[in-house]
Amino acid sequence: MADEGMTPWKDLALGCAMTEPGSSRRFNTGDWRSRRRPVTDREKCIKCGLCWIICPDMAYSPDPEDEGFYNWDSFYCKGCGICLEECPKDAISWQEEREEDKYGPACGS
Amino acid sequence: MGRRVGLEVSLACAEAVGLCNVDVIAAYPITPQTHIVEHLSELVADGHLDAEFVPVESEHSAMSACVGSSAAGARTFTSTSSQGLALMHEILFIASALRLPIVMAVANRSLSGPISIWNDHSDIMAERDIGWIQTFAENGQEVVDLTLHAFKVAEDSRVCLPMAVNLDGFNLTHVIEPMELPDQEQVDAYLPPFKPSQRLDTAAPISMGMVGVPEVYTEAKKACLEALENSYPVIVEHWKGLAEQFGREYKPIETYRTDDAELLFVTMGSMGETVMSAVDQMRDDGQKVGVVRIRLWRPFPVDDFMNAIAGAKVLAVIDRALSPGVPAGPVATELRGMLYTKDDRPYVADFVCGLSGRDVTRSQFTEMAAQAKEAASSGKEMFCQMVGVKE
Amino acid sequence: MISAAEALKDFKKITPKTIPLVEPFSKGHRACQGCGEVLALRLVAKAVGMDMIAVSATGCMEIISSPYPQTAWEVPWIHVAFENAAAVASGIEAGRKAMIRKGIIKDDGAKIVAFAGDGATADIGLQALSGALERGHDFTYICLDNEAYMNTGIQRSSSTPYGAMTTTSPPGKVSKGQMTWKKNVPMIAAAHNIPYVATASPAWHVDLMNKVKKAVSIPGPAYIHIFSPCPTGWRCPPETSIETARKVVQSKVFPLYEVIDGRYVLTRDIKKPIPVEEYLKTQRRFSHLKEEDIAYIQKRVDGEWDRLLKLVQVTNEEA
Amino acid sequence: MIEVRFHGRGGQGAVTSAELMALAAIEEGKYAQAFPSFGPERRGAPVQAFLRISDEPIRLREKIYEPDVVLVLDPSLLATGGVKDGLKPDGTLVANSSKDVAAVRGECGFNGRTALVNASKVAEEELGVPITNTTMLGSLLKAAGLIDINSIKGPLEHRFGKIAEKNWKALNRAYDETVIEE
Repeated sequence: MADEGMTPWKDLALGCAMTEPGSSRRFNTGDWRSRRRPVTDREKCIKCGLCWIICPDMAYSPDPEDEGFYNWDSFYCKGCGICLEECPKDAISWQEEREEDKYGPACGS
Repeated sequence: MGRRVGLEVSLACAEAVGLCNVDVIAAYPITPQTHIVEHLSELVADGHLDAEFVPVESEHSAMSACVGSSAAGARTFTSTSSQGLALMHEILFIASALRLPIVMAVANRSLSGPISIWNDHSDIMAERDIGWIQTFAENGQEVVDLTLHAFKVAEDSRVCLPMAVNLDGFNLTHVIEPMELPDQEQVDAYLPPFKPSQRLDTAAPISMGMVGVPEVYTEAKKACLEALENSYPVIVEHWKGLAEQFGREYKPIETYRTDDAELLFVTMGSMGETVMSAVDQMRDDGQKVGVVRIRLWRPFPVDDFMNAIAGAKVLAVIDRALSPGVPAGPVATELRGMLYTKDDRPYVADFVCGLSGRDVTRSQFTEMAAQAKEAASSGKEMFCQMVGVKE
Repeated sequence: MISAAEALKDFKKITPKTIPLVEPFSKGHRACQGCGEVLALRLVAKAVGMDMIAVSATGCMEIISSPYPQTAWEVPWIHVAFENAAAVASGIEAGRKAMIRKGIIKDDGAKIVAFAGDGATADIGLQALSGALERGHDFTYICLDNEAYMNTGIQRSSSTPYGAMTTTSPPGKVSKGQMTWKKNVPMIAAAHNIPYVATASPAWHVDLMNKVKKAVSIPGPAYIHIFSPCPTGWRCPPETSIETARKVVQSKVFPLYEVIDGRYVLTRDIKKPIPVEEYLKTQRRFSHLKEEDIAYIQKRVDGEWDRLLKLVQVTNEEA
Repeated sequence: MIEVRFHGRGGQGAVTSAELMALAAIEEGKYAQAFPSFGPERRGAPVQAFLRISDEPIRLREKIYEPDVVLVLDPSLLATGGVKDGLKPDGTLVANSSKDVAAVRGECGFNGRTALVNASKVAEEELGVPITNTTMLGSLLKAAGLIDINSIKGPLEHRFGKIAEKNWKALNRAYDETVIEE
């Protein structure tokens, strides 16, 4: 029986608690996405931040290098399309998922 | 030093909980448990006990609030009976799985239906597998001592499990009798403040009650099972501590006149006292009989039990609950299972009696002994006998 | 205890420019694509901040946030069972209160927030909720209402709206789907005379966060009922969640209001409502409804709105 | 060991009587047990309470089937049957009644040692209410001894506070007025 990723009972925290907060950050939900990914055209973007605040999967986060813009994270985006739908300037559009991008570097920030 | 007082056992239980300086009591009224929580709410109302009394809207919420309170790191107590215990059912398993040292007094009472407010053990026998440590008291003094002991054991960092102290409804809860009530200094010396191993704390966030995916459920259960098994030495250790502090000795299995006894009654709870008196009479008549009293029910002290019954030819098990569809009551069923692999095992006769508070008298115990002996000598299997059924 | 109005005297509103950056509810959770409920949960968590102790009832949000060993919770969190989030929160509050009073722990100002779905709130947990509200514990209860038992596969609850198709309210020859009207839990909560009750929609995220911020800054119990679109259960495309959460308000089906110390305040007046049909038509759970059914629903919606306006009027006159 | 059965009506304080006696006995250093008949009986219904007093630890949880003493708080219970059940032939009946011994024996069918007092009258005069539970303890103490009369004072004060004195007086008057017929 495969026991990869399983925890020996003696190593479990008391009451099977999880003592590392936010451990789900290491969990890749980016591979729930199929075919396409949202891409922001920063020319059209007015830095309103709506994509960031209305994303159920927290796939957007403030760009530390370019203030006001938001970075998209392939590791978490499930591809629901809410950001496209809600962007007031239609600055976000779908782009076909490329094989080499799909399993790109895990952010897991 | 403690003081000798006459007190209703329920009030004594509440006084003991007060002496343990609990932080939270969440409880819902149900006969015959009510006097315990009434007195606790009095102690809180009068400022004798600095605690939050949460008057919840059901026993389900009582146990749920206890889980929350204990998870927050507070010393937590509740008390219930019968239907109330049954209503808590699903949360009882969660309390032990989360390893929360809640202490609960169970004023044992029959389960409906038909509805009955009187004493037997059907409520707690339906909760055998909840993963709690469970003890049974025989009299008021034991209720006091076992309550102190329960906090001490449950909160021990080697244990971290909830604990139920069983006391017979009415037969104990409503009886006024003498006992020694320890004073605060003695209790403080015995029971240190509760220092939880983990708690809901913004400074060190943890997630409690995670989904037990198939990859972890078995291991989570194994950990709880081991914890319950491993609580045994701690339970005994803290009884020893209790003896040192208060001068009263407790053992997982108590025996009475078992030396050279051929027949042993096996009892739990307050009925043990009547059985002892019956045994005295039978001994006067030259019968080799004795009593084995199960004080620690979970984890079951198998070795202590085997030692206690060594040499006996017949066990007359007094079951105070039914296990429908099985040829014995819950206690006898378990004992038969444990004895199966033992050489030289005694014959197990099983008597279900005292349901819904029906009195069981010394003369009835004498009859049971005779029946058990006869069955044993016939060698035939003896199915569970319901004592005193009117045909 | 001070009144909600008093507690809110110096209330500092969150604005689109001051939205908290913290994410007490983390990434990597396993909610469906386009889940409006997890978005609502995320917004609540941001508004409360890191000094939250969270309690979850069993349900979608609990399952998707805590499959061992991945927890999406950055704050202390506990899940016990389905029907008892309010009771568990009561216990945490009572325990902390006693321990703070006795000097066992220091008062870190942690806010206790219970999260539960509509089934856990309107059905199986209503008693525990009522008890906790009545007892006056200092906590906030968040109902994330996606209008059915989604975790178990879209069964109707008492919060499912009239006409909706679920797996246990299927439309058939003699049924139009759900044949009962949605239970009004916010008003049931308000009937407990608690200091603060509000309804919210993730389509107005700043409004939602401000309501949460108010709820946790008021002493005593607070209840917030959040409309939480479920694209999976409602049979609509995942990208439409916010749009649906907007239309439900614009059509007056789900009015946004607060009840502060018993005083009703409309937080979004709908001067030019869109027809109810506009709201219903994008969700296939309503696709079987006929014109007369929709007219029937429209009439009910208008009536309830008028009643709400009267409550606003009456309770403000009293004040 | 002495076993006593109390007969009263719900609300008349039969349980309190048994309780006070047990507490007083325990204060004397004796062993005692007091318990009610565990039932759903409400105000007015005939109820029973039980008392055991012993110099040795009491190891018995049976009900009391063959009492040494039966105490009846309410005269109307004498004729309703049950009063003499199990009462040992050499036991004692202690009853509240305005009637004479012959009449009481006729009513309840017990012909043994009988102690009578008109406790209703005493209680009415001393306490202003016809509640006879503390009053009858005077009669019980005179007829059966059991404990020193002064031992009851502490529990009485603890239980009744300001009105303990009145109850003490009623109890003493009943003690004095009790007539015992062997």
